[in-house]
Amino acid sequence: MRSAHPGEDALDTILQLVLNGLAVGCIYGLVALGFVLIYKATELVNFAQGDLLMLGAFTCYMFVVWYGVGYWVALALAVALVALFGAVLDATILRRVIGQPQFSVVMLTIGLGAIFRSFASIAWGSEIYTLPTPFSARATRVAGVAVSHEYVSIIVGTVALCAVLYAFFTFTRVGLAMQAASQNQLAAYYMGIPVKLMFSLIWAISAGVAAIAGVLLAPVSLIDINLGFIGLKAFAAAVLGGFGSIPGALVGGVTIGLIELFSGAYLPQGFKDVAAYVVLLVVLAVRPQGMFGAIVRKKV
Amino acid sequence: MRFVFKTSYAQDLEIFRDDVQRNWYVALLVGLLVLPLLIPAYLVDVSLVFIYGLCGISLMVLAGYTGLVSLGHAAFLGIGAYTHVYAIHDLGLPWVVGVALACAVTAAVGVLVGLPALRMTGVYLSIATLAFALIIQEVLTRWERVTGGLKGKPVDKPVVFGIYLGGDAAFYFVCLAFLIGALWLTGNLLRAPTGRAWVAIRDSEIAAQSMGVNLAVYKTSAFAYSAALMGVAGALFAHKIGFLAPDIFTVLLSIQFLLMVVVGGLGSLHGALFGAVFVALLPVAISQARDAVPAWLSALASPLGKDAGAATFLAVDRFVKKPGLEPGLFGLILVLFILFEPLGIYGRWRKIQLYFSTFPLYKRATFRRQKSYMRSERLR
Amino acid sequence: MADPLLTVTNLETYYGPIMAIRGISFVVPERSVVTILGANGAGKSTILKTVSGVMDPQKGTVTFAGREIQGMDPDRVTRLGISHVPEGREVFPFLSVRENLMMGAFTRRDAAGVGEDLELVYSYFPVLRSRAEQRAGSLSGGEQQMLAISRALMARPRMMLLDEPSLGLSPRLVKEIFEIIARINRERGVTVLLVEQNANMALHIADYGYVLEVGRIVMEDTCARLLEKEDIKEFYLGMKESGVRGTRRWKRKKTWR
Amino acid sequence: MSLLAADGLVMDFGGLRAVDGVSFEIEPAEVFTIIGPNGAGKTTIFNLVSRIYEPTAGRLIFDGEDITRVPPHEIARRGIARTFQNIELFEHATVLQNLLLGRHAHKRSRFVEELLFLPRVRELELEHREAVERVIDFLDLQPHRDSLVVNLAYGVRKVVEMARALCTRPRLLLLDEPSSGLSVEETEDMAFWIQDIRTILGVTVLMVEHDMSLVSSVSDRVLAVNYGRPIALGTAREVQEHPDVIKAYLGG
Repeated sequence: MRSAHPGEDALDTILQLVLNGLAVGCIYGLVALGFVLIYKATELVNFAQGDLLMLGAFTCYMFVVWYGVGYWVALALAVALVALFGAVLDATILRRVIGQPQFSVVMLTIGLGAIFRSFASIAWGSEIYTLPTPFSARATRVAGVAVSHEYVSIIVGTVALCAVLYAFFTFTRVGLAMQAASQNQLAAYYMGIPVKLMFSLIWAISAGVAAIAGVLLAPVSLIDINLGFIGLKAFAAAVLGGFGSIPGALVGGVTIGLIELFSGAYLPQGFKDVAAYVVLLVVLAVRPQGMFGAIVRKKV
Repeated sequence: MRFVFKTSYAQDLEIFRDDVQRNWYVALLVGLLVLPLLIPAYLVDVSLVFIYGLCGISLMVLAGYTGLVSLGHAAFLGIGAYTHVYAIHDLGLPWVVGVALACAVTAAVGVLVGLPALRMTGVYLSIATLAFALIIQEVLTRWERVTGGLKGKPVDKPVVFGIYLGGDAAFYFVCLAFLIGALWLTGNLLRAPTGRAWVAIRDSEIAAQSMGVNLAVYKTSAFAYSAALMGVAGALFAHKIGFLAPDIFTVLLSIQFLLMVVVGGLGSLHGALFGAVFVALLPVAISQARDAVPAWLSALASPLGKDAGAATFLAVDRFVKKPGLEPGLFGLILVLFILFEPLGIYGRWRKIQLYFSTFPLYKRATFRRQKSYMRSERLR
Repeated sequence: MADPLLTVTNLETYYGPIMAIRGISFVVPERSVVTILGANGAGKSTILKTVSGVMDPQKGTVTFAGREIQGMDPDRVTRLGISHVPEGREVFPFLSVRENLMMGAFTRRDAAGVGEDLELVYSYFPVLRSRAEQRAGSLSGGEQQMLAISRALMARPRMMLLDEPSLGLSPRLVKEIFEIIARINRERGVTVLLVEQNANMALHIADYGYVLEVGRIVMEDTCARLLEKEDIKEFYLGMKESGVRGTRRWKRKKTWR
Repeated sequence: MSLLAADGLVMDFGGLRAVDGVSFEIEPAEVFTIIGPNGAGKTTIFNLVSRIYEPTAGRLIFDGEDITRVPPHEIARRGIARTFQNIELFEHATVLQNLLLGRHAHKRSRFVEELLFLPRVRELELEHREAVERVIDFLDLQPHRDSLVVNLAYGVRKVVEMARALCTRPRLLLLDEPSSGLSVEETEDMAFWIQDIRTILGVTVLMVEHDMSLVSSVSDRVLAVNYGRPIALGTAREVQEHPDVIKAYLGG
């Protein structure tokens, strides 16, 4: 199809880039959301988040391809399993290090991530898999832009999930209690908040979100054991948005996604992978707390 | 328990606590000097321990003493390595000048990273250094004229003042000399006002500031000093591996350096060295074990039946040869350390020392962990 | 004396290798106010922390309403009806004042009662009402203290453990806070275990007092009688015979040592 | 000439005015106390003087020089030291290490000299050490010199923090609630220390305090504030008898 005006082509390209950028950005946002949830509730930075995502994607793949389970059931199963795994992880390991310096805990999650990757490579090998979904290879043309259903599923899923979680944290009793437990564990105990249960719950939710992100990402990217390295970009997204802010994670993710696609299209080769980080550094130099983060000074 | 009876304030300024401690270190040095005669086959590995020791000190200054956790230290190592190699190969400068340049350039980059990092804390700083490292890795890949890009860059053996120092033993002594030098310099800084200011920043920025510590100056100087050490380590590292490529200096290497600091024991130079020994020698131990473990297990299993031995051997052998195993093992060790010995190897070492020096009065309770409760660190 | 609500026997608690309390026994009768006096580092806060489950005792038992609670997780202890107001304003800094108060009522299900209690604490401390939507971290030290006490009240506890409620408060607020403590004890029958530096106030509202020195109880009596003792007067009330200590810097030895 | 003059200090936090036009002058070698209800802005005034906060308006003159825009780390060098309400010591360091940091404002050695630990650095370190030892003697901290701060009782920590401030050899010492959390006995000791600091060392003291017995026994002048505004200034007795102070602060 040829356009009547050359300008329209450029516009279509830009629109297409925006759409794709939004979709990629939403994935980053989802992973970032996982970081933010854990951080909000326990003030830990979970470097294993990307690897949980990888586990989620593999689990779903296993159900769909090996056992022939339907996509939606497999999705639910994968999310449930990974969420359960997150809770168990908290109950057995992470809970024991709470109260130790943040640095040690960060290192702990890095160690866990390495173990997960190692486990995945032993269990599933180093091949690359493709997850078939109901959205696969379908697209609708809207005003000259190919709207892939996969991308739509990603965007809709992400926005809905963010809204639900935001409401949960801001308006429900349990959500508030989680925030309380992160801000002052001792006082939370004094209020009768079952802090340990809260932490397991948040790990379950966050691992579940990672699994959803993994399943949504799987058709776009491919599944292999290094899928988790998307976590590095998601870090940039979370920090850009301001660690600890749920809308911040989404906005940060979308920003990174758009920057990445546009720099890939219009800048020389090599910029695609680093543009996001350059922007991150620039933003942090101006606003060290990220776009939506708040710095509260310690009272002295 | 040995108590040191002090008669002068000057005694508190010495690097060694007393003569006994100094003599132990002299003994250790003598041991290291004769080591090449004892295990000539492993000298290359021990040289790597020394180089990693430099990296450990570097990260210990920044993360352990100043409280600034960097996830991008491999980038400094890379910058040091490439600068050195570019200087001695492409520019034809003398070896010593190459090392000095590596040191100076990384220190300058350290200042550049340190400046925007001044206002950041905690996670933000770590992620910013991570971003920096990823950018540097891309630069190393793309700046082919200097770095050779993805094709890489071969590195000659070191020749210092016309003397060939590429032999295993010679290189071993070069690395040892640099390590001792770095330890001395760092020890000096840590017993001087600068070191105190660093530690103060780690413990309470606001109190440090009210005592007259200029946060900007000291955070930047910590970054610069740490980077400079990394630069020197990079120069030696280049010779150790003999070939530079951008994918050596990855985030995973940065994480290995952090692993060193944690496993060794945060907040002490001893810890940095213990960690270096651990991280540099663990792969050696793992590869030895890879060969040995299947045979042991099959020997154990063989009484069970005729084929049990052979079957076990094959199964175990296949398992240990899986490529993904080693990082997982590293991860497992890291997890176990943080769970059971958060003070690291050095912490364990101190406990053992205390046990024997107070024998038989050692109380288990001395190091028992109380229930501890986290409070938001966002209010710093 | 009424039945004991809280009984502590032979309690020993360590901070790492240091024995902070060394075999302490005491009882708190139902509906009474009991105070523990003692210098800094005597282990007063440790006693409260051990009772509320924040620290585990090495030895000894804590019995609350007929149940042994030593070593229990602190949230379960709170659910049994013990509300602990810790020393040093442990508020949730990023939650608003109102949300902090609602967290106090976390264990309760009766929305109407919670609403009533919210109004009640606002009437005790009107400043909290005017700051209801501010982040608790932005309150001044004294305001955070008021918030911490109010938050504990929101749980409608059977027993309150108060750790230095008057710390850092203006003289007027100190009076008010002690009046409030007396009121909740009188009107709602809340049992109070009070640890205070301000011995003068504590002894006037409490029924019974214990004096703690270096982890041991060295004296116990009704507050009326404690107020008459020479050592208490000199070391805890600062009442000197016509300002003796105003000029002298040596201290008389305490007679219980 | 007054040592410190605050001229029309104003401090806004978001929409809230915490300090609203406070002016006062502190004469050399006097003990000047600020009292007031909780949340009246006392600690904010402190943080303004020690330059942790940027004032919205107003000026600070210290010893004839305008310090309104001087960076916070420079304050110690000029001769102002402070303690904190909730004690900001380096908890995992010994008392001695804490006090040595107090000498940081007098650091004269350069980075390179320290790197090589030249004899000059050694001499300077010994000087610092002696200055610290004098403070240790002055405040009777000898038994605690090598103890970790975490292991010290609260009362001792208060004294250590004061000692660290004294190590900067200040001309103006800011004490934020020196008696809070102390027993009656320790508060009396604290009163003696403050008197000694004033009379023996000749250091001017500005303090915020709630314990009226301590306030009356050591203060030369007292300023009462409420809602960020001064309501009374005078001797401790005069201020305590002021009807507004009784109403807002002391209670009937």
